[in-house]
Amino acid sequence: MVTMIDYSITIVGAFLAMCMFTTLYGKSSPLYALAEESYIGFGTGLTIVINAEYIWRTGIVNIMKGDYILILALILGAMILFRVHPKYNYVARIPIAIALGAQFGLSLRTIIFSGFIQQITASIVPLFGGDMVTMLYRWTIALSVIFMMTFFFYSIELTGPLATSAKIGEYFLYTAFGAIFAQTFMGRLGLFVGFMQSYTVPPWKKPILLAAMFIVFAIIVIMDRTGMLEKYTPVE
Amino acid sequence: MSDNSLMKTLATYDRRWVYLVLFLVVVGPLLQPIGMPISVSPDTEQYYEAISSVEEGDKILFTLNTEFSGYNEIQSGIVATMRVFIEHNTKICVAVGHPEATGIPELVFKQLEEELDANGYVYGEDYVILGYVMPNEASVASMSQDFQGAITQDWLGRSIDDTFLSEINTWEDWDLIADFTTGLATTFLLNHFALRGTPMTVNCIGVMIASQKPYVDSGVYLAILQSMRGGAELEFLTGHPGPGLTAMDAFTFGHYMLLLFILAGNLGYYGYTKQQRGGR
Amino acid sequence: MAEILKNRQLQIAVMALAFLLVFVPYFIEVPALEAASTKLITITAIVNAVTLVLALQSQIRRGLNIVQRRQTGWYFKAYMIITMVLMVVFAFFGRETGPYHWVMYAIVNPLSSVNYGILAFYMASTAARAFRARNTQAMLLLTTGFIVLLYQAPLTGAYAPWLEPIALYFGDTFGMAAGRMFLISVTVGAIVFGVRVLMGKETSVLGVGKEEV
Amino acid sequence: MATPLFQVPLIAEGRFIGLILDILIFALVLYYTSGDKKIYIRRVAGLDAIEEAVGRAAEMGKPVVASYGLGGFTYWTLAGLSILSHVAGLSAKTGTRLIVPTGGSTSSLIVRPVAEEIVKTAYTMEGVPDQYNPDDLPFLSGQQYAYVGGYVGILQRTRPASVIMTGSHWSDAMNIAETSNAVGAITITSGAYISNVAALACASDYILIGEEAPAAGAYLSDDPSQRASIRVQDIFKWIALGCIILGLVLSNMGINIVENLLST
Repeated sequence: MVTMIDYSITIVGAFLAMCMFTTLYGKSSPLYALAEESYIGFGTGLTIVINAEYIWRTGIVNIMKGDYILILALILGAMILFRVHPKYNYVARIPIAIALGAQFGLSLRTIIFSGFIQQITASIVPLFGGDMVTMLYRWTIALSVIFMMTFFFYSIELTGPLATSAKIGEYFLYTAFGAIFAQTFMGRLGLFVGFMQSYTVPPWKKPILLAAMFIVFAIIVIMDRTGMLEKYTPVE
Repeated sequence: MSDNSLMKTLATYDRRWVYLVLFLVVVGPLLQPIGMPISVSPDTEQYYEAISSVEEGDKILFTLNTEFSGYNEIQSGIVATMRVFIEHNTKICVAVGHPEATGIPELVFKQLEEELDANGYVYGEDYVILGYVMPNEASVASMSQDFQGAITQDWLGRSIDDTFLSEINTWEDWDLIADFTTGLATTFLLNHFALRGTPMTVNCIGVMIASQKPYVDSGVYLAILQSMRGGAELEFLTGHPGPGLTAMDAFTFGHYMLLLFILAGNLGYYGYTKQQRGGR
Repeated sequence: MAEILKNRQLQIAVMALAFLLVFVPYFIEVPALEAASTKLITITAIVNAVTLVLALQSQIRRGLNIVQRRQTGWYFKAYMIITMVLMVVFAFFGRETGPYHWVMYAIVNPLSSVNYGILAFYMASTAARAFRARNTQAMLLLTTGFIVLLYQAPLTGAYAPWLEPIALYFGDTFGMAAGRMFLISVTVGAIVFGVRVLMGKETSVLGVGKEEV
Repeated sequence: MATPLFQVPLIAEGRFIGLILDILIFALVLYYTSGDKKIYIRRVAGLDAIEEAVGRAAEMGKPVVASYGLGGFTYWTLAGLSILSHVAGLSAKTGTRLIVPTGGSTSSLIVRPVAEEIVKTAYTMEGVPDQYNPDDLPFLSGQQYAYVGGYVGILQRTRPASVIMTGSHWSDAMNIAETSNAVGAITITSGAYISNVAALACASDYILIGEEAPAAGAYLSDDPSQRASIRVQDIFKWIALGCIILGLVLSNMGINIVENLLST
């Protein structure tokens, strides 16, 4: 049973989505501005809701339960608001320093393992034995890692064998870029196809999609031809 | 049109043509599917084997680690996998790893109403939806060690005491984790469940394949389903054509179109640009 | 008081202390330290959430400036501010149903999906423009890119299964190696950079270049 | 599977070598920044491009758009801020309008005041504090794709001469790079993850691959400490290379000492 709410969601969604797609036309337009500001407006609203809820649930509720150390969070939060005060803005530096230090500690404590040690151990594999394909794979990976690494030395002049190695590394890198680009394209195409499909399945949505496409495209072309695009597009 | 002006066109055409053609080749087949043949990759066969070896009464943790945009890409895999689980009469617990995803279970079960009825599924007895319970690593860790301590309610605030979830205590009590992901809490599930020994399968978006595949090779995951294409192949294997298969025409056309544009661009480059620059 | 708070050394000391409180318990197992570090992380998360007020102040001020000046398209900014307020109001009526739910499905989800899915277009036009055999590097990129793209089209898979091992080879070897190398070099860079900030060498980050400007 | 060689009391299992490596980095940075050591830095192609890009904008009388990403205080964000500081200085000097889109995620909220301070300071240092306009650092919500929508809109409306996009941009980077290219701006980007880098390498005029972005800062400034950090990074790459080669040779001879040591 398709309700009025389903219809309204599909109609508004399809129309705004097509407005957003008008960015591909290469010129900004009032329709794009409508979609953009809708998203920024509601998106900011969403950010407010999520953050307020977080402060309430993690901060206030726990303070009321007796976790008084969290009052410090509110004090620091209040201090950071001094940022906008022309005279006392230096008060905000302390909470920023604390946040910076803590977030840094959090990100730096694990990356030496996941990004360095584990990557080295994963590179150490048996190079002999197993079938031909496995061996080909392993040799290619091992050699690629080694050659690519030399391409990323910055503080020595690359001459002699090192220069050759760096050159080979660069070639390997571009070979990799081709494959990665293609994989990424498939992923993005999947997102686009999947999104369009959410407006073709179930079939009652198809006419709405077609209508939205046609109307938005027509408006853009007409506005462009008549010079209205420049006139009504917001200036920054 | 002389040879040179054709080459010039190929070298310097407006990029909006690419946009327009891509839009049309994707939307066309979606509106009017053709049903071109596809092949099933070994990865998908392995995945199908893994999910269809579940038995009646097995307890399955079905995790949706995706935002809404990612759901569009992997929904065929989600629905097809869920159908297999329902047909095997398993107990299913759905948990999500993003606030946006709380609306997704509703969409999935809506598409499977027939199967739910046919197998006599009752909410609470046979399946439970938990909602946004995996915001960070700490929460996933506690789910794996003390499920009853970490989770007390379903997504609408009803107690889970009278459901099959009351039998779950640690990571050992799950028979399978089926993860559907754009990233998010998958690493946490990996650390706290799969690496300890809970069987786990993954269906990820295209961009994640490169980073997730090594875990299948090392035996941490039972199997991996790749992006929308894997979903389509799974639909084919389960014999329930759905959105994934319909999308494959658009997928094929999208790829071929890009290949044609690349070829045209290179023709233009050699036939025009390079000559203009004096063969530099 | 003011002089103390303005002191740059104090700032660096506070930052280093916060850093150590989070960093050290990961390596040295002392439960009390671990608890303190978790608490500090929670506190910074709350402080971060409060910072939203600053961003909002700036966003609303900018919007109102445009509205007041009656700049072309000012009504869009007015609309933006109204939708922002509306969303907050909607949240009070519950989130599983009602207007909040409607906005999520009719506006936020489609628009987020468009901006994500539109990447397919950008990737396509980039490839059409940049995949040109200008030199050896570009030639290699073009070749592997072409092969993998060809393989990924489902129809090709059905008629040319021999392409599969070749395409997989490129992705699973060179692609994997590049990812690994990238990770190693980035990791070291990140740690070195962190050390520099903690030593107070990275003057740009704490906000003020020269003292008390 | 690798087994740890030994267990150090008090230190969590399997984390000893990591701690040692971290301490080693700290010590090396300290060593190279003390005293007056001349360190050679290889020229990175994208570097001068930044000055050129701002110069071009000044000539054309068009704005520069620069962004530092949408992450929290991560490595990428800091590298982005460091480049932003340089760009802001150049813009102030040449009287070019600088637009810095901000926001994009909840965790980036705390970065925003720092970015404001950086830009403001740069203008003050060049003696033109009155040219600093806080409205040119628009906040585009805490949602990634709303931020991108706004960013793309700004690019299309202002048609800047140059776009310098560094820091932690994720999948949104391609929206920005390709739109920027379409509006005819010089596009300088830096990639924070590998799927992005491949695409950005094709889409931008100049790309700072991986840690080239922070290396850019080192090259542009004559700051000895920045050069020192590049040297330390190279040393660690040598360590990684050495471990991989040694490990490959030894483990294929049946000796697993390198893996075991690393897992200690």
